[in-house]
Order: sequence, then structure tokens, then C-alpha cells
Amino acid sequence: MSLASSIKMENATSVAENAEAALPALVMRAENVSKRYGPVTVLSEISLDILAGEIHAVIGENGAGKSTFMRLLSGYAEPSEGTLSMGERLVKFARPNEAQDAGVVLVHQEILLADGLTVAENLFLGRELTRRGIVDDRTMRRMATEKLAELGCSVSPNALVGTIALADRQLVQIARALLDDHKLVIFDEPTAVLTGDEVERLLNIILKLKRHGIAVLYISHRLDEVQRLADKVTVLRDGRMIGTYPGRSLTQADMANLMVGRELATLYPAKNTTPSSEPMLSVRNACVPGYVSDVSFTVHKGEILGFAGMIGAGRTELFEGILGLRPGTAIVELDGRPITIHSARQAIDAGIGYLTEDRKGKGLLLQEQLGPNLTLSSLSRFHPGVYMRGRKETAALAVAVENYDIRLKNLRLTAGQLSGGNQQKLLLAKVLLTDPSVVIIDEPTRGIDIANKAQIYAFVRSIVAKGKACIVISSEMQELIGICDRILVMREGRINGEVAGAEMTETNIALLATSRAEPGHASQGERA
Amino acid sequence: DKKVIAVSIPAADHGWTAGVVYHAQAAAKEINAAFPGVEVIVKTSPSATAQVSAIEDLSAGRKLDALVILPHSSEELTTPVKAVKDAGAFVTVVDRGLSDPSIQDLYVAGDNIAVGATTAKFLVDKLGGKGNLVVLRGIPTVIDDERIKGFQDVIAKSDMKILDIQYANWNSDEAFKLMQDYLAKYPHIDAVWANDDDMLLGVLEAVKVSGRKEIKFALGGNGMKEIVKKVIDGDAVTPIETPYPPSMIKTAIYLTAAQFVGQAPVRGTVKLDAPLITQANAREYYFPDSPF
Amino acid sequence: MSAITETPTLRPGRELNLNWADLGPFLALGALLAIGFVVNPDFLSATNLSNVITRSAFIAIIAVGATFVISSGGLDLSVGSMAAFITGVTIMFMNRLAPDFAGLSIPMGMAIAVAVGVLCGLANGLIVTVGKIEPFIATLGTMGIFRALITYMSDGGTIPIDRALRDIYRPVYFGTFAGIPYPILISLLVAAIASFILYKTKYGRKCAAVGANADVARYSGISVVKTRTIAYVIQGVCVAIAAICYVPRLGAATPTTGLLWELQVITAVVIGGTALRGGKGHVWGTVAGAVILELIANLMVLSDYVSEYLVAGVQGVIIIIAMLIQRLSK
Amino acid sequence: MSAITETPTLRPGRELNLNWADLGPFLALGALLAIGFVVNPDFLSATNLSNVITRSAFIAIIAVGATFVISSGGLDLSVGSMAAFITGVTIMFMNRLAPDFAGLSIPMGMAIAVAVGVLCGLANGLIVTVGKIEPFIATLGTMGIFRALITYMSDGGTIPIDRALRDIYRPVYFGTFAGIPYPILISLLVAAIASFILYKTKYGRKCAAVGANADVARYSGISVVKTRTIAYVIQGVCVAIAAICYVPRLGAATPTTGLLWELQVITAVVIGGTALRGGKGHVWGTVAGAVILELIANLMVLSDYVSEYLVAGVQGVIIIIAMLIQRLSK
Ligand SMILES: Nc1ncnc2c1ncn2[C@@H]1O[C@H](COP(=O)(O)OP(=O)(O)OP(=O)(O)O)[C@@H](O)[C@H]1O
Ligand SMILES: Nc1ncnc2c1ncn2[C@@H]1O[C@H](COP(=O)(O)OP(=O)(O)OP(=O)(O)O)[C@@H](O)[C@H]1O
Ligand SMILES: [Mg+2]
Ligand SMILES: [Mg+2]
Repeated sequence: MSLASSIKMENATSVAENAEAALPALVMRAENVSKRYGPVTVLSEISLDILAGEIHAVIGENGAGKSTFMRLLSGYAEPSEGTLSMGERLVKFARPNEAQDAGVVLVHQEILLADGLTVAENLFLGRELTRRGIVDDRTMRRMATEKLAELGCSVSPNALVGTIALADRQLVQIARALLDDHKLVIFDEPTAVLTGDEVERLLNIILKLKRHGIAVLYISHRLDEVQRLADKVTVLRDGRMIGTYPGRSLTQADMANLMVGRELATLYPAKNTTPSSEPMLSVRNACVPGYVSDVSFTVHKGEILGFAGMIGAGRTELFEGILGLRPGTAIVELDGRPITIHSARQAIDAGIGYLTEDRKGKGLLLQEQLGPNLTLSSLSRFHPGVYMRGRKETAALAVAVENYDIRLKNLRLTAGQLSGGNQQKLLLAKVLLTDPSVVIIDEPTRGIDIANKAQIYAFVRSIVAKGKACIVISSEMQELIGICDRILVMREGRINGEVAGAEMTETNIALLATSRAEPGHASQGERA
Repeated sequence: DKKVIAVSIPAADHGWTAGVVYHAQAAAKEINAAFPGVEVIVKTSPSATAQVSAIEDLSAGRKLDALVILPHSSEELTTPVKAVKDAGAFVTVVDRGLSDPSIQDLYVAGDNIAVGATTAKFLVDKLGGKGNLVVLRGIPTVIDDERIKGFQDVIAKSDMKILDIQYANWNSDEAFKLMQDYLAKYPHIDAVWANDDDMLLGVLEAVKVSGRKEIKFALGGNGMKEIVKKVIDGDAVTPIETPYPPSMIKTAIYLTAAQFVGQAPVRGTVKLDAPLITQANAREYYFPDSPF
Repeated sequence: MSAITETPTLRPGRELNLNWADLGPFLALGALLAIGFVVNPDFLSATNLSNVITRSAFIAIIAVGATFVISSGGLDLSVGSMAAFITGVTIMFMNRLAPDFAGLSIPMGMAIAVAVGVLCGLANGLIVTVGKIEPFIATLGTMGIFRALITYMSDGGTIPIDRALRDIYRPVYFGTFAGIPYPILISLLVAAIASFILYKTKYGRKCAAVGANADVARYSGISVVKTRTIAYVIQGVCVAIAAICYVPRLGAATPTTGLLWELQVITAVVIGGTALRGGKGHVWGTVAGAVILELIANLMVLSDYVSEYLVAGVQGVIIIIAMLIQRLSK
Repeated sequence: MSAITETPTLRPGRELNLNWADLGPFLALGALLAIGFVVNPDFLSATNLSNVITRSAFIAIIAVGATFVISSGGLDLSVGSMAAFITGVTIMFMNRLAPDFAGLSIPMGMAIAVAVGVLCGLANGLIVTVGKIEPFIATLGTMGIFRALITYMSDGGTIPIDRALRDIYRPVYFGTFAGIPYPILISLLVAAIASFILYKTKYGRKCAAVGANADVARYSGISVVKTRTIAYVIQGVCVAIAAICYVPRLGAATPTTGLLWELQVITAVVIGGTALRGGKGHVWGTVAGAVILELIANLMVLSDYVSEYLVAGVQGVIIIIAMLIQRLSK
């Protein structure tokens, strides 16, 4: 609290008191809302006013309770205490569709779509358009295409959701929320899986919603977005409300400090000024049918190599193909020795760790507890004999919780009960537990708060400082620029160019990601 | 041009039907070898529905000169067999009659009611008309029904008491369990009747293990070789057996073939007796090579 | 971040794929017909094929119902016993009505069959959804119950249909319309209606959604309980329709009627391309699956290569091979 | 890295949770014993209980194997036929070896039984994993195959064990150690080893992971094919052990041996608390489930209330009620 008051702002009071300003209508009011799971209190006494035509950002560290709060507002969970009201009426949502009928819709942090259905079917699920009792697939497909196009997403409406890229799934989810008119639209980290272009479109759409007098609640760990959008910013810390502040007057640093409750050091660690020329991992002629053709690159010892590109550039597929997780071919040399990889096991044994971008579908067993999740990739390392030593596992979990700052109230939770960011940290811990000499991290800080980002960046740097190598695939260009020694940019399944040193600017990367490589840049991933 | 005799019988899913399959195949082999002018085809079916299908299939492809059928159940097979008959085939029905007796040219059968009745008479006789009985029955079908009815009708006329009747699906395992439970439930049992020898095997094992001595008789029926052997050896608990020989199918096939090869008129009904098998005549009923 | 002008190219969807997946069972069917012809040329005779397809109607009709249940993430092991039970009740009613209503008692009996089917399906559905009992166990339980009821009703024997009704009723199985046997027409009609419901109505969408991901469906305002229960009711109606076609064929209900049909039904659905874990259902594939099963049995009767004892084994092998063909076609 | 604001209570693992979820089947078992006593006091007699539990040993042992298969996301419908097949092969081998090796032929036969079990399980596993065929269909196919083989081997009749061997072998089923029948001891031993494997070894962890989410398992470097195949092999070994205990009981293999055991086995597993869709397996719950099933059958015979025709129905009702008790206890 002392920190909050130390920030110089006149209007750092609750909005409710600020009633004299030209009054936009109150859309929803939460009063003293608390949420407990068993003995654990996740949220205590949160009060918030949400006004029409206002973009209200909610920020806080991982596990602060943001998602939980949003779930309470939109009918995915019921408050243990406190009340919600819309207009003059108290409301109670037993189900999400009741909230939607009342005009409140939530875009989930974790993607909630049915994999076995098509994009259009998911989009209109539960509110299919019919003509004389017959579902009107043609209209729904057309509308789906239109809605998705507005968001810059071009997946076919007939594609099965299980087969499309994660970013596209997120866009489908957003399109689904925007299909009907609502009074309040809640976005829980909508941009975590999106790249620059999609983010831009989404932000414009959100501004449009605001112009139409719709209230928007916006959660993000990307503070630049918050700063651009937010009229008000509410900060949560550890389930408690720190305060609500006018958006314009907060700098990103202010926000970070409010969230964390202490001064933050710099975000990015110092770069490796003298990278070794000894190759750690070199990949030649990687092909993944349908996604990637003929990609070659090398990452050196002590180097952090970045992979940039638009959604659909094939970065994920490239590495899944190399690592035997999907059909593909590549000539791979690790530390000078040729290796063949047909399965994740071989990759792990060879010393290559891969952190998937799809933590829910491919990363963690959501129903399983934390310990078993943590050690799943390194069972043999952990339990050399047949017998499993529970104590070693518990100890490892304690270490991981400490090292990666996983916020939890007790160790008996299942992975699915962790907050999104904490799940990501658990996944990172799980991959690094295999002690890889090359770590490939697909979207390392997806959903991770700013304080922890710094920790993870420092961590990655400390890994390569020990002579290992790291490949970072990220949709956040700033992140790539901040931590990578060199960045390869992919476009349509090929490497379209390389940037390093001072050339690493957003403009250069965006250019390479979207248009044919200029002759000067066509270095095909090899350092001269 | 060969005369085609189709034989449709239940699949070998327990001892007795296995015996039927064995004898039918033996007859087919012998007749096909002996009479070049006749072709006997044997088809087995696991259920009434499948048997109806099999008959349709057999008659769809070629013209049948004769059909020898041991029906799974009477009602369900009547219509399809009639269709074969109407197409001009000679129909021999074995064991279970069809609902419409006018369809059959020849009927060869054992006597299921007699199987129950003969056994019951023996028990009434030996136990002096008094005592407690438990009964194991098979799968709810006509045969099972008839045997139980034959048995109950005779017992009802005495002072004997049937303590319990339960299904054991003509399966020795289930009979073993059921008998164990009977033994736990009833402190005094004078005799057990399982309406099929497969089940009797399970009963005997359960009785043996329990160490109970008051059970004077444990009887079966059908003429399984293991049980006939017991009768030959003079077993005290199983001194008799009632035959219901699966070989009746062979009798039927031969009689049907005689129609074509010997021009011997064979229309009519052949009812095989269900005489009591005792130590004296048991050897006649003992076929060590049959699977049953 | 710089604005990106180039619009992303349209990524290809799944349309074509989907049709291909649907083709699998038909390819397996084609392969089987070819094998059949080699084994015995009579196999492809019109009479034989018509017989086989007519016969497969029962399983096909029930399996179409099962496509709903399985698609919605359920399972129904009770269909065989239920068919026997409904057949029994129907025959008993028809027999009782016959003296008063003569021929009219047949449509009345049919109506009763459908009503009983609805009730049986409802019972299954409620135990599974409201009772929250794993479908496998719940319907294994009702399987025992229906079987016991038919055994009880028939005193362990047979319930034959009245002789008088028999001849009036016969055409329902043995009659033809434009040369096509009624059961085939009925099963095509059932499949057509089912595919309409499954692919063209809101309910069908809900069914697939509940089966694909019950949580997502619930969050979308779909009542999982209602959707699944209705699927079981549809299954009950299909069983009743199958029973109605069944009566004239065999003319009686016995405690062994419909024994193990549940396994055939589920096999037909799975061969047809619907996944047992739920999701999209493939009605026409299911029909093809039912015909495949019946063809395999027919092939066994028509071929002379296989020892009578091994028939079940060879059927097993062929089913596995049919699934492999199906899979390779993808 | 920064300190955790609120240090989490470092309570070890899940012990307490697990025990509660596991308690369900035991509560159902307790309820059943109480009902049994009310119905017929003989029910709780030592002989009766010992008989019933001994009888349940086969299903229990096979179901323990099925816990692995189901936990890893598979299903095995072939276990009943496989038991019959293994029993047949074992007896034939023992009989052939008897003249030369006398009593020694029994352990030799047992070894062969286990070897055959491994092969059968491997066959199932490979068809499912490498052939990528839905487990339901694959094992329905092999169910037919094993059943056909035993029918063929026995000519549809019986394969009895040599008289000479029978008496030496008998104690394996009928003997006791410290008053406890061997089959009970063997099934306890099997369950103990299984729960060790499932809860205390890496393989068990992999099994649950593959069943819970095959993709996560694959990305974590676990071979889904290997894990599932091994589960089927374990199932095969368990079936072989059950067969070994079974032979001395009636001393013969017939085509009806093990008929419908697969349904009982799956029921036992599910009553025991393992979900059919895969994930965590509950070995001891499975054992309780097997005993529950046998107790229900026993109760039916010991009570006088139920018509013989309705037994199957009442069993169905009780199974459903047992599941409800199980569910409520959570
Ligand atoms: N079902 C549950 N049982 C127990 N604890 C829970 C449950 N669900 C969530 N929690 C806990 O509630 C806390 C808040 O979680 P929440 O998802 O709201 O965080 P968040 O602010 O959205 O974090 P992130 O930025 O990482 O998404 C976490 O500590 C989480 O472990
Ligand atoms: N469902 C689909 N069917 C066909 N092609 C697809 C499908 N989904 C994606 N693709 C293609 O796959 C390629 C790469 O997809 P993906 O979006 O996973 O790449 P990525 O670079 O990893 O992107 P992300 O930023 O999401 O990680 C693109 O060429 C895209 O057109
Ligand atoms: Mg969150
Ligand atoms: Mg990606």
C-alpha cells in the first residue's frame, strides 16, 4: 500500500467516489466479492465499478486472481461472498449463458473450444442460426469467415478446431465473443498467443467496442497494450485489491511496481557480447510436409537464437518436425555429432528440451498433481531404478516452486488449478528438469507477468552462459529483440532472413516476416 | 446332378451342441464319401436370427433338395423353413418341432419331457417319495422348459420338495457357483438335478469340495461321455443317466439321404426313447471318441 | 509494431478430408463385395444381396440410434435386451388386441412399441445423466433388467404372435415396394431422418458438441443432461422400429432374442467411422458398417473353406482387416 | 528469484485425497454385506464368504490387468475368450508332458500359460497401437479369434486335464495357507504387485499419463505405443495367472469357459473407481469391485425373494445402486 500511495497521482481513488464527472452508465458493479476454494481464499473483498464505453484493465502478478475474478463476473464460477449487480438489479449467474443473456461475455485465457468440431460450428455453438428449423450452415460459414476476417484470421470455417494453430483458436474464441452484442466484454489475456498484426487488429476492435459504448474489461501482462488502451487500471495483488487508477497517468513502470509491490530491476539481461563460434545444434534441410520446406540453421554454444514470424509461418511445425513430434525430415547435428530423432524421448535423451506452445493440450496433465507433472519428462533421470522415490519428487517440486516462483496456496493442487502464468512456469520447470543442452522454448513468457518475465529471461541467459544454447520462438518482437543474440525470421515455411545486433528492430523483423526477402537479407540463417 | 442336402444346426457353444456338430460332420463326411450323387453341407449358427439368415443364404444360392434342421427355437424358424419347403425341398426337422408340423416331411426327436420325467421318477422311487431337491436349469429356451416341466410334474405327485430352481446357463462354471450357494443356503439337500451334464460336472465338484455327505444323488441328463463313464463305474451318487443323444442328427441325416439314394420312403416321425441308462446298459451309450 | 498490409492467404479447410473419412466404410464394403465374388459368385446374386441387406436392417436401424448415443459421448449396451423386451411387449399387446380389433391391432401394437421404446430409452438416459453413472455400467444394468423382464414375461419360453395376425403382418418384413424390400426402405428412411437430425438441426449440433467436449457445450448454454437423455430416447425409438420390423420375420419373442446385438451395433457404429469417445457421428457410415457385418456372416455361410468351429475367428479377422482398410483409406 | 509471499504448506502428495476416492467401492461392499446379512444370516458365514471371495479371484486377477489397460486409455473385450484359450493350451501341454515329467509338467504348463498370455496380450496390444484400431473393435475381433481357437481345439467339447495331474494340481484352487484359500492369496499378491507397479514405478506413471492425455505423454517423451502395448501384455499375464488358478477348479477347458467374463471384468474395474476414458487406475477398488459382483450373484441365490427369471434384472438394479453409493460417497 505504501507503494501505491508513493506514486504521485491525484485520482488514485476508487472510481465510485469519483461520481461527479460526466456520468457514463454503470454496467456492472461488484461489491466485496470473495472467492474461496475449500480453505484457500483466492479473492477477498474485491469491489469494482464497470462503466459503459470504458476500457478497464485489470493487472496483477501471476496467481493474483484476475482470471478467477473474471470467471465470477461472467458466470463460470459463483462468488463465495459479495454481490454483483447490473443497473439497479442484483444478478447471480449460475451459468455462462445466463451471463451472456444479461450481456456479459468472457474470452477465456485458456482456450475453451471443442476440438472435434469445425471453426464455424464452434463459433455458433449453442446459438446456431436456423432457417425453418434447419441449421443454416451456409450463412453461418459466411458470417464466420467475415467475423474472422475482421480479426485478420483466415482459417477455413470448415477446418476442425483441433487442427488449426493456437493463435487461430484464440481468434475463433474472440470472434465467438464478438458475435452478439454485449454490454460488457471481458478479455482475459487475449493477446498472449497472438502476433503483432493480430494484436493490432484486436486492439482496434476493442477501441471500436469502446466507441460503441460497450464496457471492456481487459487483462494482459503486456503493459504497453494496457497503457495504450486503458481508461482505468485496477491492480490486484495476491487476491486483494490494491486500487483503481486512471490509465493515462500510469507509466508501464508504475504499473509493474504496483503489481509487484516493489521496485523492479531491468527487464532484459545483458547480451552475450562474444558468442562462441562452436556450433551446438545445426539443422539442415528440415522439411515438414505441408508446413515447412528446406530450412537450415545453426545455433552456437552460449547463444540465444530467436525465431520470429507471423502466425502460420511454420515455426512451431519446424521444431515439432525436427523433434519427431510430427512427420518430417531433417539432418541434425548436436555438438558436432550427427543424431537421428524420431520421438521426443530421443530428443530428450540427446539433450534437446522442447517447451510446447500448447500447454493445455500438449504440455501439462491438467487433472494430475504438480509433482507428477514436473517429473513426467525426466522420470528416468529422477528415478534411476524401477522404484519411484516420492520424496525426491516432493523436494524437486519445492525447488521448482522456489526457482520459478510458482505461486500456489498449497502443493496438493492439480496443474489445472494453477493460474495460467503459473502453469507456464511449471511447464518451463518441467522442460528444464531434463537438463537439456539445447532448450527450444516456444512462446516462453506466454501469460507470465512482467516481474517473472525478467526472472525467466535471466534464467535463460544463465543457461546459455554455462555453454548451452537456447532457441526462442516468440510472437512478441520486443521480447525477441530484448533477449536474443540473433533472430531468424520465417515466412511461409521458409527462413526469410536473419537479423542481428543493431539490425534487430521491429521494422526489420516485420518486413522480413511479411514480404519476400530482399537480396541483402537472404542469408538463410547462416552466419557468415 | 447332385442332390444337395443342407444341414442347419446350432453352433458348438456347449457340450451337447458340440456333440451335434460332431455327429453332423461325421455323417456328412461318410455320406459324401459313400454316395457320389449326394452332397451334404453342414452349417452352424450361433443364434436363432443367424440360423434364419443361414437358411436364407443356403437357399438363395442354389436349389436345395433337402434341409435337415435342428432349430434354435420353434417359432422363429417356422416361417423361413416353410419358405424352403415351398421351394420344393424335403424338410427334416430334428429335436425341436416347428410351430407348424405340416411343414416337416420327417421328424426325428428325442423326448425332452421324458428326460425330466424319467429322472424325477427315479428319484421319487429311490428316495421313497420324500426329500429335498435342488435343481439347476440351463438357458431360458424351450428345451430347458420342457425338461423342467417333465421333472416338476412328476415331483408334484410325490411328497418331495423342490427347494430351489435357478439358471446356470448350461455352463459348468456357473453350476459350480450355484451349487456352492445352494449348499450354503440349504443345510439339508437329498438330491440335485442339473438338467444337463455340463452343469452336473460343476455340481459334483462343488459337492465334493463342501464335504457334505447327505446328498444321495446328483443327476444330470444328455448322455455326456464322462457321466456315462461314471454310470459304468457304478458311481453311488450318479448311478443313472438319461440320454438325449446328439447323434440323433446323424440318424436324421442318414434317413434323409436314404430318401435320395435308396428311394426309401422316410416320411413320418421318429421319436428316440429316453430310457434310463444304468450300469447294466451304459456301455451302449458310451462313445469315447465323441467330444461329448 | 508495423502494420502489415498483406492479407494472409486463405488456409485450406477440411472439407475434402471430411468426405474422405466418410468414404472409409464404403471402401471396406466394396473390398468385401469383391472378395465375396471371388469366394463364391453366387454372393453377388440379386437374391442373396437383397437377403443380406434386408437382414442387416435391424442392426442398421438400432445402430443409427446408437450413432446418436455414441456421438453424444454415451454408450448403450442394453439395445439387444431392449429389442427383445419391446418385441415381447408388442406381441403380447397385439395378441390381446387381436380379438377385438383384428388387423388394426398391428398399428396399435406398433404405437405401443414406440412408446415402450421411448420409456426404455428415457430410463437409460436418466440413469446415465441424472444418476451420473458411467454409461457402460448403467446400460449393462438395464441390459440385465430388460433381459430379465422378457424372460419373466415369457416364463422362460416363447411369446409367439397370434396366427391370425401373422399373415397380415408378414409383408412388413417380406413385402417389397418397387422391388425393394420394406426393411431396406425403412432403414434408409430412418437413416435419412437421422442424418437430417444429426447434421441439419440444432439438436444434432448439440449432440456432437456434448460428445466432443461436454464442458465447452455446457459453457455454451447447452444442457448436457437434456442432450444426452434425448440421444438415449432416440436410441429407444430406433430399437422399437427395429423390433417392429423384427416381429414378422421370426414371429416370436424369446429370452434369447437380440442376444449380443449390442456388440454388433457398436461394431457397426465404429466401423462406420464414429469414434467411441464421442464427437461427430457418421450415420451413413453406420449403415454401411451394419451391412458389412451381415455380409461377413453371409460370406462365412457361402464359403466352404472355414471349419465350422473357426467361423467366429475368421469373422474377427475380417472385422480387423475391414478396420485397417478403413484406416488406410484416410 | 523473489520470495513467495505466502509459503505454501509443503504437505506431501495426495495420500489423503486418494484414499477418499478409493473408499467408494469399499463402502458399497460394506453396504452389500449388511444387506446380505439382513436377507440371510448364512450370508456372513465363514464358508460362504470364503467360497464367494475365492470364486471372485479369477475376475479380480483379470480385472487387475484390465485396470492397466483401461487406465492407459484402452479396453480389452477378449479377456474371457483369452482365458479359455490359455486354459485349453495349458491343459493340452500339461497332458502331453505328463507321461514324461509327471508332477513337473504342472509348473511347465504354468510357464507355458504365462508365455501364451504374453503373446496374446502382445497381439492385442500391437493391433491396437501399431494397427491404430479402436480397442473396442480390435479386441472384439480377437475375442472371436480366441473363442474360435478353443472351440476348434476342443472340437466344441471339453479338454479335460489328465486324471493323474488333477489331484496334484487341485490344491492350487482348493488348498489353503494359514486358513486362507490359495486363490485369495494369489489375487491379493497380484493386486499388491499391480498397485506397486501402478503407483510406485515409472511405468505406472506413464500408464496414467498416456490414459489422461496421450499428447502430453508423447510430448513428454513417453512412448504411447510402448506404454499401451505393455499394458495389454500385463493384461495377458493376468489372464494367464487367472487361467492357472482356474484349471484345478473344474479340471477342463470348454468353449463356454470364460464366457462374458469381459463384461464382468470391465464392470469390476469401473465399480472400483477407474474411469473408462482412462487416467488414474484404482487397483484395490477393482478387487473390491470383483468381490462386489460375486457377492451380488451369491446374494441372489441366498435370498428367496426373487423369481429365477428376474435374477439378472435384480443384479442389474443392485449394480446400479452400488454405483450410486459409490458416487455419493465422494
Ligand atoms: N479450483 C481451484 N482450487 C484451488 N485453487 C485455485 C483453483 N482455481 C484457481 N486457484 C488458485 O487461485 C489463484 C488465482 O488464480 P487466477 O487464475 O485467478 O490467477 P491470475 O491472476 O489469472 O494469474 P495469471 O496471470 O497467471 O493468469 C491461484 O493461486 C490458483 O492456484
Ligand atoms: N488447419 C490447417 N490446415 C492446413 N494448413 C494449416 C492449418 N493450420 C495451419 N496451417 C499452415 O501451417 C503453417 C504453420 O502453422 P502455425 O500457425 O502453427 O505456425 P507458427 O509459425 O508456429 O505460428 P505460431 O505463431 O502460431 O506459433 C502455415 O503455413 C499454415 O498455413
Ligand atoms: Mg489468469
Ligand atoms: Mg507456433
